[in-house]
Order: sequence, then structure tokens, then C-alpha cells
Amino acid sequence: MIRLENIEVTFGDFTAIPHLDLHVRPGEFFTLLGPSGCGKTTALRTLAGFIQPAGGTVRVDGKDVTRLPSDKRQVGMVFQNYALFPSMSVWENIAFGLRVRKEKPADSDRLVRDIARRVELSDEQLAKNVAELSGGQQQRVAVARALVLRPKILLLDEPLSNLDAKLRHQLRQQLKDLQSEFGITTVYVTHDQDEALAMSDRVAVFNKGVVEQVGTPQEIYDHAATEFVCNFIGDSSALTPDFVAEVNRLSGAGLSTDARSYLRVEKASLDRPADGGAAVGLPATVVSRTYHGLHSRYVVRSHGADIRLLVREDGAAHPEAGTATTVYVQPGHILQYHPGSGAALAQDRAVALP
Amino acid sequence: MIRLENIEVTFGDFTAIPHLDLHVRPGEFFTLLGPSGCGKTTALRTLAGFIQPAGGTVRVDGKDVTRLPSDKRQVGMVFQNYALFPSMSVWENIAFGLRVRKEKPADSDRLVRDIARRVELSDEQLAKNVAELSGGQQQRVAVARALVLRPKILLLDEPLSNLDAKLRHQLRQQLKDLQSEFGITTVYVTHDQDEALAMSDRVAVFNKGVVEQVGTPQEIYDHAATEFVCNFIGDSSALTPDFVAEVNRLSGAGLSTDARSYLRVEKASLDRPADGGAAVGLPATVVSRTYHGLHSRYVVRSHGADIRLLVREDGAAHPEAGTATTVYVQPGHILQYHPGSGAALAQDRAVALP
Amino acid sequence: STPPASTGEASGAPAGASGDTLVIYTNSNGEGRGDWLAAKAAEAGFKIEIVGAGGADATNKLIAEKNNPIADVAFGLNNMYFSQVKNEGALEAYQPAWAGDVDKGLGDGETYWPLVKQAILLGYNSDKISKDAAPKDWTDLWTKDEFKSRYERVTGLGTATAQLVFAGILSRYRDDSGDLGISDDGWKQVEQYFKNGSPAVAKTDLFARIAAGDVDMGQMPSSIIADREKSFKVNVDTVIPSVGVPLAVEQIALVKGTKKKEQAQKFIDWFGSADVQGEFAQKFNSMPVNKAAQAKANPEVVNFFAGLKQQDIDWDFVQKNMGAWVEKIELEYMT
Amino acid sequence: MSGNNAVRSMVRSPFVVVVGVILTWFIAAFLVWPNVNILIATFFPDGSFSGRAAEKLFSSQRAMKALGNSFLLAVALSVTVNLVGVFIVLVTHYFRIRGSRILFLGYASTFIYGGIVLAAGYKFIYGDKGIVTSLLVRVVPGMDPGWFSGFFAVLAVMTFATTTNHMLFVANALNGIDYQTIEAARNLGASTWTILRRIVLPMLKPTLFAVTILSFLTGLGALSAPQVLGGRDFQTITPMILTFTNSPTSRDLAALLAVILGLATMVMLAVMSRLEKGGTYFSVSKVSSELQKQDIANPVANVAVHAVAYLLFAVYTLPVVLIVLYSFADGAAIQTGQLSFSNLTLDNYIRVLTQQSGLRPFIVSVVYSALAAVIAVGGLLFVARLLQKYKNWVASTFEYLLHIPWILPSALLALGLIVSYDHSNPLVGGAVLTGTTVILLIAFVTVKIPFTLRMLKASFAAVNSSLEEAAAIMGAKTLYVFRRILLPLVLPAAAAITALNFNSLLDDYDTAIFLAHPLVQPLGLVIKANTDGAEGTEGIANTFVYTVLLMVITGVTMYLVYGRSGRRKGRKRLPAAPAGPQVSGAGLPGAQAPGEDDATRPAAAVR
Ligand SMILES: Nc1ncnc2c1ncn2[C@@H]1O[C@H](COP(=O)(O)OP(=O)(O)OP(=O)(O)O)[C@@H](O)[C@H]1O
Ligand SMILES: Nc1ncnc2c1ncn2[C@@H]1O[C@H](COP(=O)(O)OP(=O)(O)OP(=O)(O)O)[C@@H](O)[C@H]1O
Ligand SMILES: [Fe+3]
Ligand SMILES: [Mg+2]
Ligand SMILES: [Mg+2]
Repeated sequence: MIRLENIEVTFGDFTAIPHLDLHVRPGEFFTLLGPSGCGKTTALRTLAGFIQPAGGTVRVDGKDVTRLPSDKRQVGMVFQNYALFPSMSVWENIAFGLRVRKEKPADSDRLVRDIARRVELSDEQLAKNVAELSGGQQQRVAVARALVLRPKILLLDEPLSNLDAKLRHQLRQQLKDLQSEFGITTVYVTHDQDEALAMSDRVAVFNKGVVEQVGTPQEIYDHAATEFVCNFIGDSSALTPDFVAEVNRLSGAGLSTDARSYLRVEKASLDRPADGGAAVGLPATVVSRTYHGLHSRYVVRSHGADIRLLVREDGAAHPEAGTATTVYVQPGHILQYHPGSGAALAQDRAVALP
Repeated sequence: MIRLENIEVTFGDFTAIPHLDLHVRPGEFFTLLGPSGCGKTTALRTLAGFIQPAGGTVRVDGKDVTRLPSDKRQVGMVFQNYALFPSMSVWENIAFGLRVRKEKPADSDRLVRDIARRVELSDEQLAKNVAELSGGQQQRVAVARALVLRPKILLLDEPLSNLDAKLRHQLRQQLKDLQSEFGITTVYVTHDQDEALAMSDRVAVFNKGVVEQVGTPQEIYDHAATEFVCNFIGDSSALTPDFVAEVNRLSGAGLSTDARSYLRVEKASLDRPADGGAAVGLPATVVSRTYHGLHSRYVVRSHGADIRLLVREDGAAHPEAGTATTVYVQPGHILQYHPGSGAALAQDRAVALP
Repeated sequence: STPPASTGEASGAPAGASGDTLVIYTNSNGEGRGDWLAAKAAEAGFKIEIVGAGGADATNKLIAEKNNPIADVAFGLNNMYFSQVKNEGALEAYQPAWAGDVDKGLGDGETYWPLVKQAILLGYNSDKISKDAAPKDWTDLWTKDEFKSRYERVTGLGTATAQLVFAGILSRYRDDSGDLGISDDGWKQVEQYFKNGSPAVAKTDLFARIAAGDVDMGQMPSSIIADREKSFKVNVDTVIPSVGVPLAVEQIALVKGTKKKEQAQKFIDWFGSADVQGEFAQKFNSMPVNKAAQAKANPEVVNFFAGLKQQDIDWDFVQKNMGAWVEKIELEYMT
Repeated sequence: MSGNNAVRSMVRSPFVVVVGVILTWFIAAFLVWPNVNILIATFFPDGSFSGRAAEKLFSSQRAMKALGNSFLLAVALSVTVNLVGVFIVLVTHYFRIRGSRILFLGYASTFIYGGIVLAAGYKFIYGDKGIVTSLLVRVVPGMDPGWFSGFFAVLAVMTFATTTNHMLFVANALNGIDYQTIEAARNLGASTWTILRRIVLPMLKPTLFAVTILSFLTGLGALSAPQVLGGRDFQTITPMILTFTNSPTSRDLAALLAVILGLATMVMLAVMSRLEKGGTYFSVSKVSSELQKQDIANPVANVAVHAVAYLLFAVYTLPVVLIVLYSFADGAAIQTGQLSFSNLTLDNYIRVLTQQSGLRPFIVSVVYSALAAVIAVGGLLFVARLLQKYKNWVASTFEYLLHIPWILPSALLALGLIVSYDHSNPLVGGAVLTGTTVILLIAFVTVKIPFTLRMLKASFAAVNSSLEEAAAIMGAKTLYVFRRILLPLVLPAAAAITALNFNSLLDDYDTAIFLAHPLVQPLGLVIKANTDGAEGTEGIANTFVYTVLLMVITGVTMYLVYGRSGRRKGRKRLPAAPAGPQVSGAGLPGAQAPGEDDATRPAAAVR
């Protein structure tokens, strides 16, 4: 559906995107994830036609649209800075695209009210001036304005960043529903990995204008292709060579002790896992515990490695800071990356590292 | 330190805050949490002196500052929409307050660079025009601009909403560090409950301009004072009277079957909890399972109630949708609210409900 | 006539062709002259449209439009202006019916024909200065101490009156070997004129200044004196130098390329006729050139001109050099 | 983006290409060709260039002094007008001042009159027989009654006379500032003064620069004030230019002088563009909030500002009052400055209004001026936005070319049009333009281009381009985006420009005299005929009457443009509730015709 080939974007002499290839499939919910300033917005704006890439082509449905003005591209977009029209009321903002399409006023009104209801904007708010809305309400206007048009391609730039969890969940659901109902191809930018992993068909992880990995949420999470992705997505503890050596010793696994090794927080535990066949237990001391409602977050130290892990707050008693404990780890869960290139080491080739 | 008494704020004939009492203690990290449009920004702006309340008093250090202009209040603020000075470079934006204070240029520069480093703005970015920054970078400039002055009171309006998880964690830490290092009294608005619970000394939960509950994160989470708070904070499943009755039958607990009853997601489980003395098991069917990286989220149905729960992705096998299972619940974990007023029923008074 | 709103429509047709309205350029439409003329012409069956413009503007306009003239007739300009226009080839020769009633020498006897005489005079406040004490000539103004700073001098040479004053002064110092045909002595006079005069004040009439006592004398065309004396309640006498007084003669001419030649010629015949000129003179205190018309003119005026000695000026010479003189004066002498 | 790249992306937009083609034609046909023609005719009278003009000019002491004075005035005026202009804008729009509405009306009096009458008005007050001078002389016995003359007087009068642009455009730009940035600055401890200096004024840069250029230009072209008040020592170059323009043999001098002044203006323009370059003058906030008036905290400063504000109010209004009074007096009284209430009559008005030409010239002028003002603003709206958006050499070239009318005096522009289009010319499809009614319209439009462009460009600088993008991505065509998004935002400025253009063209003489259709003569010619007449008694009285009549017309225009939108704005601050969306299903009241509302909604409210 959408193909970015060889895209290069520069601002003056600053290169925001050196080289970008992406392929978004029809009807897909595709997410761009990456640290602040990595070029997500830039990529989206290039796709929308607001930025002329210095090089490369943008294709939609196989057609080269690199030079097509954005009003011809039939994409919808929610802007990170909302870009609401200050001279119009909320209603007019949302109805803008419909009026452009010359929908009947009655139809427009119905559609506007319908979408407004979905994003929880009241009739009273529709009559307001955009400056009279709260930050989150403004963001919802921006979302509604794009959704009401049901575009074939929808670009969303952190569309829910100013909303509370309830509303965010609700709107996510709305987005997913619309997307599957109308087969809208969606490119979504978010800073929220949870959101990215929960909503997306596929995720592209960006770093400094370069795609580090593209894959389904599970692929990205479980098989982070690079050290950057491993660090950026999810939460993991860096392991010391010492620790890895000890795991090797206890389990007989052939993990490289030179590679950078990580362990996802949820893969470590203080009890022996129910079915944890290959799990080995290492003695450790509790460094700290913080309460997080749903769970407590522990840091335990073992063989020089500070290992973070979560313990569910199911009402049971938990060891406090300073006490000794055992941390359980499965060697297969340890993620290893080449110290130079940051590329993942295939788990079976782990020993091959010189 | 800060006291809002009886505050009422209206915009024209719209009442944004009908009646607000708040007390923030010296050096405290106080968070305002609430759904979009509930009046958080309004409360903060009233505190900062940008909005004249229609009624009530604002006290800082016991002094009535209600009529004091904001520049005399010695509070720092990060605006939800950043309010960066467009005509200045990033450096100038951050240095603005220092220059106003007539700090020596060399000192200013040092302080600006220092704070910029902490919020991860590079020297190159300092020289840029604010319009040339990404959304998240702009937000960091807004944060840096307020922090660099080390105000006695710091008001932060969703200061991290556009940042990725890594950076957010890092900046949260910076904020906490500064706060404790300089004893800055901080009032923090966030839409992110996780953030609120993790960072705050105390949290006020807002709804439609009214405070529903003020308390420490744990109080709020474990003993949500109202149904609204229970629903807004954390994730819980609504229980049917049927389900509650069954729990009563199995455990002999005297829970009210007329009250609105909820169970936090993490308080339900599919295995009998290790120390779960009072836990009772109810037969259930798995309705769905979604993968979330760190854990999987299940919905299981039992006695008409759809109970959501989390199962940690520790590599063990998990039941798939459609299979039968058992859901374990402790009666003491069930939260109950008066169906009319929404107020919590004291757990021992649970039976008292007419 | 077309309403102005329809500018778009009217734009197609060049003005010359619009109806049978004659377009007349003149610098002599102020103070009600234009309206009077239009009304009179209508009575006589002419539909005319008067375009008023200062002498220089009208001249430039006639010249600029020579390839596609809009005017049919021009009048009111003096010899200097008309000879410029003629030199650019924008006038057509025509001998009006009344050619015999005027002194041919006042026009060029070919393309432009004289209508009205105007004397350019030096006037002084007769309440303050007796005839004996008054200057006898322009040159007295700067050579005699009592007149220094008491006379108004011009601040620009854009007006016909000012140019004629200098034509009168400079002509006396003609010297073909001098700069621009004028001897050094002549230029010195100009220099002194500017050095010793009190500069005119924009939009403040000389008579107002005389009334206020700021100055006592200055240049004035003959036709305005009576009127201004009344409005400002001052009495003014004029100086007649021994060399005479420069006369400005307002002329009329047919524009070359007019599309309503016949009509235009008829108009010229009508306007220059003794009757019309006479009435005009009566109404506006002017001095008609047409001898037959003089009967109708204000006898005081006629008498005044009868006793007036006309300065002998070589208008060809003046016309040829006036541009350069003005330039030189503006650049070098006007401080 | 590199220059070339930008050019390439520019020519890719069909809209830009269309506008570009039209613009190129217009510039070629009406700006370049006629003026090149007239310049060639003046500088190369017989095919070869002569350095005569330069030689003459540079050896003339008077010319050099006058030129120097003009430059001095231009530079001084650029400073003083900004000082006074910014002050009155702040007093009426930024600070909470008692009676700011009244003050506004007083300061706004310059909208509606100017030129010789204004200078005369000041003379009535401060001149040697003026009211204030008489008072002062009585108080300070040794005082020179002629104190109000020379450079100082000219500068003072021209300063107060030319703050119009500030009142209109700076005020408008001020309203576009995001109020939250001011709050933020205050929050960071900035004083009122610091906020002004470091936050507010920098945001106004494009507009301030534009009005500075205009002040500079006004100073260079000063005519009546120096004539009336300059005295012997402070005469400027414009009268000389006018004299030389009228004399075919000296026209090269006029052209050379005009070109010198024009080039100075261009240099000024270039400097200002350079200073302005690279800045951000639109709000980067997500949604900005409306400006609120500021209290002056310091009581002393507050009193001082009030005092100065009301003093200026008196300075601004007194001349107008006197002009209106004097318009009822006879010419002699006006010129001698002796006014007694007994001799105020309606005679002047009766004389002017009952003459044969009657109202017709008024109507002609109103129609011409309105058409020209609307065409200039309407056409340049697009151009200004494009020039503001695309910053590359092609755009700059166009921009500078569009300033040509600032280089030449209008009489020369008119002559240029005549000599170029008095024969069939392929540039205009073979038509002959002289003698038609369009040629004056073309000239009117042309002379207003530079001013219109500058002011529009400045106001576009305050529009964040992401709004355009948002509209475009919803499928809105360029024109639609323009109409619905950009126009409402720049509308107050555009309306003000239109009104000013209209006002300034109403009594135009220089262009009209050469180009007006003889049957469709505008007011300027009639005024001239009525007021010139060797500066007679009636002439000057007529000038006053015409001025007052023009004041009425322009006052009405300004009221229509400003008074009404001001009222709208006041109303909009009220709660939005009356919009009553309770009647759901029937559609919002605004749903049917929000377009109508756009026109009057002040864009500045939120940007
Ligand atoms: N200037 C205003 N005029 C009218 N109503 C306003 C104005 N500002 C805010 N409101 C209304 O007041 C209510 C509270 O707004 P506020 O900005 O305080 O919300 P908030 O809690 O900060 O929300 P969010 O999380 O979305 O930023 C909202 O319903 C909003 O529409
Ligand atoms: N107009 C511009 N001029 C110069 N540099 C720019 C411009 N716009 C963006 N940049 C730079 O390009 C880089 C990428 O910006 P972009 O807005 O794409 O980031 P992002 O991934 O969307 O970040 P965020 O999550 O913070 O919004 C940033 O470093 C930014 O500073
Ligand atoms: Fe978030
Ligand atoms: Mg971004
Ligand atoms: Mg808010």
C-alpha cells in the first residue's frame, strides 16, 4: 500500500532521515516507535507530502506520489501539534473536511456529532472556540477531524498523548474499530510502547532516522533485532559477564560472555517458575522495592548485575530491601548482542562469538 | 505550603471548578490526576495566578496570594502547550528566566547547558529555533526552562506527555532528584496513572472540577474512596451480584450483593496464590487473551462477570480462549461502592447496606 | 454620460469617440470658470467635458498623448506651454473665425490663438508704502535695503506666473555668450532675488501675508488683484517698470488627431468669439484679446491694460531656454 | 532546503505556476515595461546615455542639502514614528488604560486626514500665531513665537501624522501573539518592560519592519510638512522632484532623484528583510490563547503612562478639531489664522457641493479607489503568501520587482503607462489603453502594490503553516485553504490595508491627472481645480472642505472595517453559550453559513 524507498530528508544541513525504507501493507495498523527526535514526525510528514524528501520515492498503491501535493494524496492526518484552525469553532474544525467534500450540511452535522460523541466531546464543546478547550479536548478535536473523513490512509502523530488512560483505551478501541471496519491503512506514531505493542499489526522501531527493526509486536519484543531495540522496548536488565558465566556454569548453556546480555524484567523471578524446566537459581540480595499498584518492582543484585524484576501484588508477603533471596533465570531468555554492531546474536550461534 | 480554599473558577457561564479545596505540603510531590477536561490545568493556572478565581482563596506559606500577580508568586510552571517563545532560540528560551534575574552570562550559560544536558538536548539543538524541534524536544525545552530557575514551587502540566518511555523515566528521575535536592514543592498534572502512582507523595484525583480523593498512591490504589476513583485508577473488573453471592457462599464473607463491586486485575489469578489463604476458586471460561509483552491480559467469564486478569509471560504455557479454567479471588480484595453516592463501603460495614 | 460604475464597459472605447462630447484640456477652469464655460457651451449646443490640469501638467499630458489624443481642444495655456506642445507636433493648424479680431503676434498665428491677456506684476501694500517710496522695478527689491526681506520670493518655479517673472527679468540680460544665453550679471540678479526675499509659504496667499504684515510686496497676476484686495482687506498698487510688464497670453488650439475636428473647430470659433470672450471677461475680470470683446470687459481692466507697457520679450528665445533656466535656478539659486 | 530545491518544489505546484504566470505578465506589462520605457526616454533622450543629470545634481548645493534633509528626516522618522506608534498601540491595545477606547479614537484621527491640511492644522496650534504658541508666549515672555519650525517641527508633525500604520498593523499583529507566552514570561519573573522588549516586540518584528520601511519612505517623500513648517533651513527634495518631473527638459533630474530615493528604500528593505530572516513569528503553541490587557504594576509608571497617553491624545485631536472648525470659516480667516465664531458659515460647503460637477467625482473616486484597493489586496494576498512561504531567489526577485512603484514618483509611472500603451501593444493583447477607463485603474492598483505587499507579507508571517497543511490533507484545494483558513487569519490586516489604500487613492491627483478618462474624472482633479487657483481665498477654504468631506468618507470606511469588527470582537468574548447547540439535529446555527462569520471574526482572537 505505502512504500517509502530510499527516503532522505534534510533540513538545511541537518539530515533528519539519512535513508529510510518502509513498507506498510494495505489495511495494516503500522506503528512508528522511537525516541523523541528520531524522525517519526518527519517520516509521517514526508508520507503526507508536507516535506519533499531530498531523495527517494514515496509510493502509494504502487503509484509514485513523491511529487504529488498533499491534497491529492487522500491521506488523513492527526498532527502532533493539532494544527486546529483558530478562526473556527470546534464544530467547524471537525466539519472542515466534509465541507471541502461538499457533503450536505445535514449529513455533515450528523457525521460531526457522531464522531464527536465517539471522542467524548459534548454538544456544548462543539460550539466552543478551540482555545476554550482543555489540552486533551483539543487533541480529541484533532483526532475527530481526521477520523470523520474516513480516509483510506490515516496518519496519526501521537494522537492520544494528552489523554488519560481510560479515554486513551477507549479511543484506541475506536481507532482499531474504524480501522478494521473501513480497512483504513493506519500509520501510527506513539511514544507509548504499550500502545504500540497492543494495537499494532507491525511496528517499526526508529533510531536517528534509521529503522532498526520492523516486525510484529511479539517479534520485536521477544526477538529484538538490535541492542537499541532491546533497550528501547520493554524493560530489561543488563547482565554482567560474571552473571552470564554463572548461568552457563549452572545450566550448561553456551552463552557468550563477551556479548552484551540482557534479561527482560518479567523473565526473572524470585520464585521458581511453575513450569520453569531450564530455570537456574542464583543467589541475590534485594537492593530496592518500589510499589506500583499492580505490582512491585524489585532490584536484586547477583554477580555484579542489578536485575530488575516484577512481583505481582497479589496480597502475599514479599522480601524487603537488604534481605537475601534467589533469582531464577532461564538461559534461553537471555538476549545477546554484538558489542560492536549491536546486532542480535542468533541464540544457537552464541558461542561463535570470538 | 499551598492551600486552595473554596476555589471556584468560571469561564463565562461555564463553571470549570465549582468548589475546590486542596492542601499541598512543603517539599511534597503532589499530583493532580483526572480525566481530560476535568479542570486540572485550570486548577494549576489558578495556583499560578493566571486565572482569577470567582471565589475562594489561594494561600502560599500561609499568605493570601489570591490577588497577587503571578510574577510575585515565585512559582515555576511548565505549560501544557509549552508556551515557548517563538522568536527565540532554544538557548534563549531556557536562559530567559536567568537573564531576567540578571545572572552573569557565563553562569547562565553554564546553568542552561547543564539543564539542557539533563533533559537530553544537545548543544546543536540549543542553537536551533524552537520551531525546528520535534514535539518531544519542544516539551523538553519547556521543562528545562522552568527547571533551570529552581523555583520554590514548581507546577508541571503534563510535562512528559510527548516523550518516549525511556526519556520519560529518565526525566521523572531528574524531576524527583531536583525536587528532593532543593526541596521544591511540586504540583504535577499528568494523565498517566503509572507516573502519578510512581512519583507522587500524594495524589488528588479530580473529576469535573471536584476532588474525589486525596491520598498517597497506595491509599488511592488500594482504598479508592469512590467508585469514580476505583474506575479511573488502575484496572478492575466489575463483578455481578451473582458472582459476589458465590464468593460469599464459598468463603462465608458478608459482602453486599447490592453494592457495585470491583476486583483489581492483579488481584485475580488463574493459579491459586502461593499464600492465598482466604482465596476461593470459581469456575470460569477464558474469553480472550491478548499479548502485552511483559504479560498477557486475559478476560475470563464467571457467573456473568467478565473478569480481567494478567498472567506474566514467564515462558510458561497458558490457557487459550475458549478453554475452561478456575479464577481465584480473595473476598477481602473486592472493592464495594454505594450504588447511589458512589462512596466506598467500609469493608466491615459491607453488610450494613440496606 | 456613462455612470462611473461601468468602467469596465466604457474601457473598450477610446474617449475620443465617446459620443459627440468634446474633451477640452485647460488650466483655466478654477474658481468657477470651468462650470461657467460648461453651462454656456451647453446653451450654445456644445457638449463639452473639461479636464482641468495645471499648465505644466496639461502640457505634459498633451505631449504624452500625442499618438492617441484624447483632447479635442486645449485652451488657457500661455505661449510658452503651447509652443512646447506645438514643437512636439501635437497641435493642428487652424485659423479661427475670429482670427482677424486678435493681434496675431500674441499667438503663433498658425496653431494657437490668443484669448486672454494677463499681466504679471509686482504689487505692493499701498497702505504701507507710498507710491514714491515704492520700488520702481523688480531689481530694486534686492538692491535697495528697505525692500530686502520685505518681498515674497517664490520657492518653486513650477507655476507659469513664476516662470514669466523670470522670463521678464532674464530677458533683459540676454547674452548669447553667457550661460544659457544670459549674462553673468543676469544670473547675479537671480541670485540676489532669492537671497533677499522672504520665501513663500505653502498654502498661504501673498495677500494673507501682506495683511499679516509679514511682507509688503510680491508677484501677482493682474486678474486676481481686485478680488484678493477685497477678501484680505488690503490695498495693493502695482509697479510698472520702465521696460514694461511681461504679458502672459492664454491661447486656444486644436489638438492634432482629434476625431471630432469639425465640432472642435466650431467650439473654438464660438469660444473665441467677441460675445463669449466678452461675457467671460465680464464675469472673471479678465482682459480679452479679442478687440470686439473688450467693449464688454470691465472698463477698469481695459483701462489698466491700455496704459500698460508690455515688455518686449523674445518668446522663442524664452521658450527654448526656460526649461534649462528653471533647472539652473532650482539647482543653484533657490536656497 | 537548498535554494534550487525550493525553486523546484515551488514550480511543481500548479497554483504557484498560475499565480507566477499572471504575476510575471503583470510585472512585465505594468511595472517593468512602462517604467523602463520612461526611464530610457529620460536618461537616453537621443539614444545615448548622458551623465548630465548626475553632474548637475551633485554640483548643486541646494539639491544635496535637500536630499540630505530628506534622508535625515527619513531616518529620524523611522525612529520617532516607531516610538510614538508603538506607544499608542500599547496604550490602546496592550495595557489596561482608563478610557482606552476614547484614546483610540483620538489616535485614529490620522487615519482620515493628512498632507497639507494636517500641516496647516498643526500650524494653527503651534505656529507663530497658533493657540498654544500664544499661550506659551504669554507664560514665557522671551519666547520666540516662531519656535515651531524647522526640522524639529517637521519631524514632530510627521511623526504624529504617520502612526496610522502602527495603529492598524502593529495592533493587529499584537493581537496575534499567544497570550500564554506572555504568561510564561511573567511566570519566569520577567517585568512588564522585559516582556515587552523580549517577547512582544520581537514577535512584532515583521510588522514593525514593514511599518519602519513605510515611515522611511514617508520621510523621504515628505512634501507638505517641510513646505509649511520647514522654513528656510529645512526643505526637502520632493518639491524639486515634482518641479523637474513637470519640465520635460529636466525630467532626467527628477528620475535620477527618484531613483536615488527608491534605491535607498530598497536598501532599507533589504536590510530589514535580512534582519527579519530566519526568525519564527508565528506561535509555536498548539493552540494559542487570546491576548489580555496588562496592568501596569508600578503606580508611578502607571500615572506617567496615563499622562503621556492623554497628552498625545490632545496632540492628535486638536488639529482635527481646528480643521473642522476652520472649514466653516472664510478663506481669509483660515490664512490669517483669525477665527471668530461669528463668521462660521456653511458657505464653503454650499459652494463646493453645489458646483456643477456635484457628487459625481466623489462617486467616481469611491468606485475607482474601492476597485483598486480590492484588486490590489485580493491579488496580492496570494502573492504575499507565496513569497512568505517560498524563500528562494525567484521569490526574492519577484518581491523586489513588485516594489518598482516605490522607486518612481507617480507622475512618472503615469507617463510611463501613457507612452507604453498609447498604441496597440501585444503585452496587453493589442489594445490601446490610453483614453480608456482601465488605465487609471491599472495605475491605481500598481501604485498600491508595494505597500499592500509589505503589509500582507508581514501579517502572513504570523500564520503557522501547519494550518495550511492540515487543511490540505483534508483535501482542500489551495484556493479553498486560502479562503477558509488563511484569509480569516489575515483578514483584519487585509481589511485595514484595503481601507488605507482606498483612503489614499480617493484624492489622488498625480496619477489621475494623466490617466483619468475625461468623462470619468475622479475627485483629485476637481479638488485641484477648486483649491489651486493661485492659492486664492476660496481655494484654501475649499481645501478644508474637501478634507473634511474626505474625513467623513474615510471615517466611514474605517468604521465599516474596524468599528464593526471591534464590536464583534467584544461580543465574542462573551460566553459562547448563546450559540445554543441544544437544538441538536437541526444543525449548528453556524453550520449553514459559517463562511459569513469568517469575514468578521477577528483572526487575532486565537492564533
Ligand atoms: N478559556 C476557556 N473558556 C471556556 N471554557 C474553558 C476554558 N478553558 C478551559 N475550559 C473548560 O474548562 C474545563 C477544564 O479545562 P482544563 O483545561 O482545566 O482541563 P484539564 O483537566 O487540564 O484537561 P486536559 O487533561 O484535557 O488538559 C474543560 O471542560 C474546558 O473545556
Ligand atoms: N524544521 C526543522 N528544521 C531543522 N531541524 C528539524 C526541523 N524539524 C525537525 N527537525 C529535527 O529533525 C529531527 C527529527 O524530528 P521529528 O520531528 O521527526 O522527531 P520525532 O521523532 O517526531 O520526535 P518527537 O517524538 O519528539 O516528536 C529532530 O532532531 C529535530 O530537531
Ligand atoms: Fe503517555
Ligand atoms: Mg514528533
Ligand atoms: Mg490540561
